[in-house]
Amino acid sequence: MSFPILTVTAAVPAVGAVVTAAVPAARRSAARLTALAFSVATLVLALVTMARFDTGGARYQFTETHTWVKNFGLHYDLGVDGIGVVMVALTALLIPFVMLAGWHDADPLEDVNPNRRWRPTQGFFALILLVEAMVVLSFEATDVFLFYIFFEAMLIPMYFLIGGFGDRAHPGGEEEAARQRSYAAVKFLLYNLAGGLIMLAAVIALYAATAKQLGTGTFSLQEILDARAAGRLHLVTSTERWIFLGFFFAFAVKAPLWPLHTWLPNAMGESTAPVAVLITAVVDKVGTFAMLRFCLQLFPEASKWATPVILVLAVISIIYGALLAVGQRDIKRLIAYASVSHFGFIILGIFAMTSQGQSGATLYMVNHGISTAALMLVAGFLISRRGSRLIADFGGVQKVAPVLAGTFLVGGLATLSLPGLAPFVSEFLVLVGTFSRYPVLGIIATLGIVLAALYVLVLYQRTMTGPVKAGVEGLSDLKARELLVVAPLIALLLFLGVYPKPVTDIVNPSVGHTLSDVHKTDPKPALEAKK
Amino acid sequence: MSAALHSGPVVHSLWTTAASSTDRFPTPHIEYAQLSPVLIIFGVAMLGILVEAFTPRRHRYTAQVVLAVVGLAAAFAAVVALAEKGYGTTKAHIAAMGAVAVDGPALFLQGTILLVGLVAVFTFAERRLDPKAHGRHVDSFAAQGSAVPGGEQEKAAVRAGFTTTEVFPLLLFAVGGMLVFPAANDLLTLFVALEVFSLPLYILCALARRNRLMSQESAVKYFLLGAFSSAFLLFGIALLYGYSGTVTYSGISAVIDGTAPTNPALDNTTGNDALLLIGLAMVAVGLLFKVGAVPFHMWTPDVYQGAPTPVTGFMAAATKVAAFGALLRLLYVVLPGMRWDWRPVMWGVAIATMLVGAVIAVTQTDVKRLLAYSSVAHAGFILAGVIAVDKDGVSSVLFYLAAYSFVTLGAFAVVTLVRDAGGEATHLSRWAGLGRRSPLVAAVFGVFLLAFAGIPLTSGFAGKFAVFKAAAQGGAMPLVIIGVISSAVAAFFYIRVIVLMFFSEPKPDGPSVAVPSPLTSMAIALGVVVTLVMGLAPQYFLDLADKASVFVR
Amino acid sequence: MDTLIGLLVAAPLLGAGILLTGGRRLDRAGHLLGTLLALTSFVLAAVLFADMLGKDTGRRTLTSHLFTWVPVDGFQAQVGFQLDQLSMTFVLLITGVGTLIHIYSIGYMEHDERRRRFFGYLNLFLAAMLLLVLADNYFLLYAGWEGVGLASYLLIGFWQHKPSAATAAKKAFLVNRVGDIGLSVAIMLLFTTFGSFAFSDVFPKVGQASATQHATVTGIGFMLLLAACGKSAQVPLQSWLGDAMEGPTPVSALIHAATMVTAGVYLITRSGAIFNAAPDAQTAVVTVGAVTLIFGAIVGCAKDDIKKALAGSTMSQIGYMIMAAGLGPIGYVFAIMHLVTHGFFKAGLFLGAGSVMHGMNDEVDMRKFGGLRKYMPITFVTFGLGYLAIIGFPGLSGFFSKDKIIEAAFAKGGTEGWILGTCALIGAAITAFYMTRVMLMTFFGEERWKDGRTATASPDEPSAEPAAAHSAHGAPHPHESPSSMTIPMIILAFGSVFAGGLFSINSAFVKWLEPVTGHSEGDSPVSTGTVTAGTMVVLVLGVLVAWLMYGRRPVPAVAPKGSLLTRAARRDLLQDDFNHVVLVRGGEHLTRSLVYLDHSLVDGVVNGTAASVGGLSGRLRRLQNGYVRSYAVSMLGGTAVVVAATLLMRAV
Amino acid sequence: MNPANYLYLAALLFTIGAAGVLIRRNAIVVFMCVELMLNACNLAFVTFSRLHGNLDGQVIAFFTMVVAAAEVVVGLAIIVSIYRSRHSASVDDANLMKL
Repeated sequence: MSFPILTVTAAVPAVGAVVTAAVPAARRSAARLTALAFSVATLVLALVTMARFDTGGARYQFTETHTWVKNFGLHYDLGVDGIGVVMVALTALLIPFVMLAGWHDADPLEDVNPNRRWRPTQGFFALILLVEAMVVLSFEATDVFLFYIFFEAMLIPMYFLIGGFGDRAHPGGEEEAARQRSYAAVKFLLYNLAGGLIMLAAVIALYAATAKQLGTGTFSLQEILDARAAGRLHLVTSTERWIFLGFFFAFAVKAPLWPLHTWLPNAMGESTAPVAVLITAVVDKVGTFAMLRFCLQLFPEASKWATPVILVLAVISIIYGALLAVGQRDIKRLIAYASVSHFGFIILGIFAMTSQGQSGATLYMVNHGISTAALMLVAGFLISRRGSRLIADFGGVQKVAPVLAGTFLVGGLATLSLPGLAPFVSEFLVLVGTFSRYPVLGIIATLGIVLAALYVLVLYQRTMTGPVKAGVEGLSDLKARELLVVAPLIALLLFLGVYPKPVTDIVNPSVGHTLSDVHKTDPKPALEAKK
Repeated sequence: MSAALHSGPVVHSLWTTAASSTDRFPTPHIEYAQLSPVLIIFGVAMLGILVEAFTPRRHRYTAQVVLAVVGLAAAFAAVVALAEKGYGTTKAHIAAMGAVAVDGPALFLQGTILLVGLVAVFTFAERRLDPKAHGRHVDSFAAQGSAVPGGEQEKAAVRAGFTTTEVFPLLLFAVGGMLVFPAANDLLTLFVALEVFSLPLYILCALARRNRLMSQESAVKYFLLGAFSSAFLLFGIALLYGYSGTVTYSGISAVIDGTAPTNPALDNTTGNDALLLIGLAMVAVGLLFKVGAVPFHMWTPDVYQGAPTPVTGFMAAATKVAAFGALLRLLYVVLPGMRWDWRPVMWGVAIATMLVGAVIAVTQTDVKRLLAYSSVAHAGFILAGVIAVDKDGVSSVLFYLAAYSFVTLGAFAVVTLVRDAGGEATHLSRWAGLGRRSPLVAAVFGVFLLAFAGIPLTSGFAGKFAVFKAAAQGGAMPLVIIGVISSAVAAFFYIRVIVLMFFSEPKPDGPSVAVPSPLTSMAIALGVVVTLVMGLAPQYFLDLADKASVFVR
Repeated sequence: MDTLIGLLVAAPLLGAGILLTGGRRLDRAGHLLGTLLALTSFVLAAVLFADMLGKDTGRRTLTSHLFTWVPVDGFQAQVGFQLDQLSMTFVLLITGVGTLIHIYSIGYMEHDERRRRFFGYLNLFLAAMLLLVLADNYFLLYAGWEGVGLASYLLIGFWQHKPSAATAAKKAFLVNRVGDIGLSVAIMLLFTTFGSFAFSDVFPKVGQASATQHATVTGIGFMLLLAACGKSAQVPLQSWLGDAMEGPTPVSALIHAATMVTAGVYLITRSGAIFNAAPDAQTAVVTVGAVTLIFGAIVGCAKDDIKKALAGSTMSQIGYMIMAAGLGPIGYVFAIMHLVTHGFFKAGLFLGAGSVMHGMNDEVDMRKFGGLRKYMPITFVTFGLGYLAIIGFPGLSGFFSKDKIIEAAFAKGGTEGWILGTCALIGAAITAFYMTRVMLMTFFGEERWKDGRTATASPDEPSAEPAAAHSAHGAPHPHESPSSMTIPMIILAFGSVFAGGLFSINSAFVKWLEPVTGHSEGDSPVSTGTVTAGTMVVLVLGVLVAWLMYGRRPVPAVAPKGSLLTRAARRDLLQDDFNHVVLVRGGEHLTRSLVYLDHSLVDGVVNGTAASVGGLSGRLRRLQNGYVRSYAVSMLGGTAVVVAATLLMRAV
Repeated sequence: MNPANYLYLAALLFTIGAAGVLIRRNAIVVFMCVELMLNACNLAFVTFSRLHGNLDGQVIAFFTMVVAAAEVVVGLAIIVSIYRSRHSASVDDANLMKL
């Protein structure tokens, strides 16, 4: 029995959550530091895992297997393939920055403190750690049911983060903010819960199917795959499709895919910037990741059957999201819609079923995580300074806060995937991967890059350039803590933009496995094909 | 004789039969040991009555509480002992001349009911929540049930420090009836048990200290409708008896399967399936009423709201357990041969129950009514499990009942804590910002709500999953999907309460949270613990339910 | 040697990095550092050039592979450089002109508090541009391609507080992005066709590819053309160049005249193999080129803003190059040759214009100039030489390069040849006209700036041209620019005078480039002599007309209404208005309606469901009316239903 | 005698009882109707008992009476108490809790 590093990676933040929550109300900074320490520890563990991951080795590594609830066929099976290990690393990487960025977000305004035991700061950081733990576990789970459990459970802390620690800068004033906030939180929860429950039905159906054919129902990915390989398990086409749809629906809500995206702008708009980052950069990735991990592996045929529709929806997301981003008046909502567009790219890459597409998609998950974090966090700093989210309230910021403007621009350029910055590589890979099998869709998706440029540059122009607007004069430039948040992210964007090899090397083999799951191989270049 | 012969096909002359069967009344042989739980409870209940009669008023409270706790504990011990001896599995058999079954389901449910009763006693005995009256701690029951609300007599009673300690014996009688109900192995026992646990409940409902009018109203409603339903049950029994000439489960099922020794009378009656079908339907109605299934659910919200909250908690938990036990036994032991007749109907009822319960709850404004409707919805989920006519179905239902009853008790116990000048503040608007006022209580209630909503890592989820799994394997996938949809709807109102508690600013004149005595605290704590344990490590309980999921025939 | 190639790019990149992240402490030395690094890479270039000349023609190509950028199965994107004669030409031009303009900027930006950042951007541009021309595969080229786009965006919008500048920058980037679609799609096509996008893999195979899937190759050609149009401001993507003049003048000189805008020409020449295999694509190229050279020229005639006039001319000159490149082997060499010469004289002209503006409080309206030759002699001379060069005055560089192109156009042969040739000639005529116009309006005629009109282009926009900072508004008093500005002008003037002649001495340039681009003499229906003569004629005509219009009679200080064509030309032949109406307005409407749709429909469905559940709940709730007897009714009814159902089940 | 007739009678009584529960307002009367239903059941039991020639039915009838008596006790207690507090035994007046 080797050292259960995966469990530990998840356990550290979980424990951290408890510890942080236990810190006395008065000792806020202590709570912050504790939480930060735990998240950094997690990061270290994640990096160790990544370093020790043998790209040439087995598909799933560091595996742990225990039966949890026999009657439910539920196992505590953990294991990471290249994709999983990268996603875990991403999560662990972003959380410390999220915390640093949200350092004071949860401090109680004075006088709204009816109870000594009321300690929002502790709660805020504890919840973040809790989310981290659950996200990490859902990236590590190799048991469908286990995954489902954390996939669902993570909604609750997320929900409290959105509803409990919303953005205080709301055009409609304080109580309007409260109203919008709880609306957003409830919408987030119900939307995802609905998705999850549909998935639950599918999960149960899967159990029934396996139980019928294998005698005992199981959710262990390994067992199912082996059984199928051995021909002992064969889902009826219609059943497989229904179950697939159940799964995909849940993931599509989480991802989010058009037309199931409408919760995201609310959630990201009303929550504080760090939480918004948590949503779009970390939690939503679970959806796309799960498509790659579960939809394709468990239901190869159904996946292929559904591919055309999904691709079309993905392309719609890309264009639609971008267009709506152009039309937004609210900085955070704009970024949210931009994310919708980017998730379109990710899903496109996944279901293009080519190695470029899927490696690109995985890489995209990472890069989008980092770039959105950079952009959104800087936007958050900006918003908290001005006390408004409306683009119209800004103008000429670069004059008063050049560094802030500069970082914002870099974040924006990453978002429009400029070569040299990380997202470019992944976006191009996705496009090539798509193009090589679906040229038309590929070209339509390519239009997205123009629109991306449009919404980013318009945002930058309206907020940063031009004469200094009233109310902007006083804005201070980035503080040391804030630079500490942004600088590493930007550095990372540059590094991955120039040298993504470390990531791709880990991801490629796993993508190869996934592709072989769906019995797909990359299309040959036309010339070879002709020969 | 000749008259008898030509009038109607076969009518026996009682004299001859009576004469021919003087040996029809053998000395009844009762397995006291195996019935010990029931006997203990009833014995203790009797003692309780005597205590009421003969001990001075100031000692009664202590005496009754101790007595009840001891009795319930002893009974539970007895159940465990029986289970240990293997009466749940290998030695399962029918005791007391075929009147009562001692088998897995019976013992499991009896154990659950006894624990629920025990916790209920704690909540009954709580006397720290209400402000002192004339220097004395008071519990949540009327000083004198018979006194006119707000009248001179009541004032006098309060001044004299009267307390209705009868509630404890009543509780015990109810528990006793509930113990017998799921174990009943003939229709007569079923009926009697039903009445035995119903009547005390009717009285208990009427005994609230605050809002006595509502309390009495709830009692009347409950009583009239209960009696009405039991009339249906009884008529159903009559018809079944008419069909099969016997009231023992085994006998009836034998007749249905056609394995029974036939005689002319039987040939005559069994020729007419209407008797059987209508009888079956009406008996089912009687049970569905107790379960609170749509369209027989309408008493639930009113009664739950009006009854004293501890009683509500007890009813909500224990009655459901007992009634579902009886329903299971009826459907699995008496009517397995008939499943093609009753299953579709049950489908309909289950669907209606799930949806109506969830949907109506969405617009509720009173916590207790909200919980009432949620209990309706949950009844629907459980029915989904009942419909899967196999071992899994049984075990999943048993598990669900156990999980659900403790969440319910806990939830209602929390409701008793949130109070303002007028007693419990049950209107949802009063709960705004509770999370700020007293995070702990709010968090606990939040846990219960999440369990109700079936969020993973809570017992609610495990139960829901078990039941749906059973249903799916029983080929009732549509039911599962509808169940899933209605849980999505249900999630909405649970979440609404959470939003209210945590995300809305506390009202200045908001209710205060009373600090309970260890009794209620224990009840709540137990609820939380069970919720989490059954959510995180349900395997043990699932095995238990699995072992206990075989009915004796 | 080949390691130097990396350094070539690294030097300015380093500069950019340091200057942009260095912070205020670099403010004093920043510009020097930037210039130094630009110079460094020029020196490196010179060294490499010398080395290359040393080798014999066959083995001149240097390659250096740094590392694998994106390795995913078939898709292997390398970071590798390829330095051949073509690249070398560009490298020299870029670093050379680049360095000069760095020096020029030292003086020009002296009073701008963000000078450090300006030099950072310039260095960034150099790096990207060098990357573009040195890349050994299309993917890396794409990186450079977008890189220069970014640099140009940053520099056009350098005075961000001027809304006009910010808008212009955005516009430039967006239009270029449209072009970039072309490039990226081209890369995808290359990948799906050849399984690679490295020059060395693709070009050899093009032949067989065009045999099997001709359409694809043509498609690639078209996509590359689209890209070229974007970057080189060719019709229909030319609209950004005029606005790009919002940027500081050195920027206009370096990026929007000498180097970046010629990237399209580079792309097409570099992809010669592909275009040779796709005649249809070539036709498209020459068409675009011909149209643009006329278009740009016409626009150039109408503009009163000196920089915009020059911008129009740039467009038109690049039109020549593109056309030449479209002619195939006949034209590649001359395209590049004209590119280089144009690099010299156009840069010179812009710097001249900058110098004029410097001395005129940043006035850009030529109608407010006049008679400046006395006040700023050096500027006058250098500008004049540049002028002569561009109109193709015999003996100056413009003459040789442009003349060759016109010949090549005719040499294309057939009606096509005639059409193109004619276009080229007309273009030449118009060029002569508008350049003379500029010359006359600026340096000759009476001094229209005397009557104290305020100098700011438009009062509402705070002009941030550094000169404005120190010179009080009101009547300007023209003066010669500091030496840091004049010296580069002089050097460039030399270039614009002698470069062409140098190249043509026993057609050295042709020999130099032939190994890369290939070269073939077409069969011209008309002799070179005739062509030259024709060119001369149209040249004289153009100058004459211009003199008649602007030299003889005084120029009105306020622009006359002008003919329909004039007015159209002032507005870029309404092309912008078209964009505005169709794209901008249309886009706004589209987005607005989508936002509405998203809220009302997509979200509406969700909220609607919730609402309807609520409504249903409210309605069902009424059944719970509190009357025992109604409950009893429901029970009885329920029982009836259950009983009936049970019986029914048996019946069916 | 034909047992069927007794059954018809029983059914009729049961229905009358049920109808009474639905239409009468006075709680006492409603309750009496319930009792009527129970007695209808008794009649049915006895009839079947006779039909099948075993005594179970008759025994059950006795049980039913006892239960009914018990119900009367509880029921009347409750009804009387509510009557005292409201001065009305009409079930329609007890309408505090609804919706």
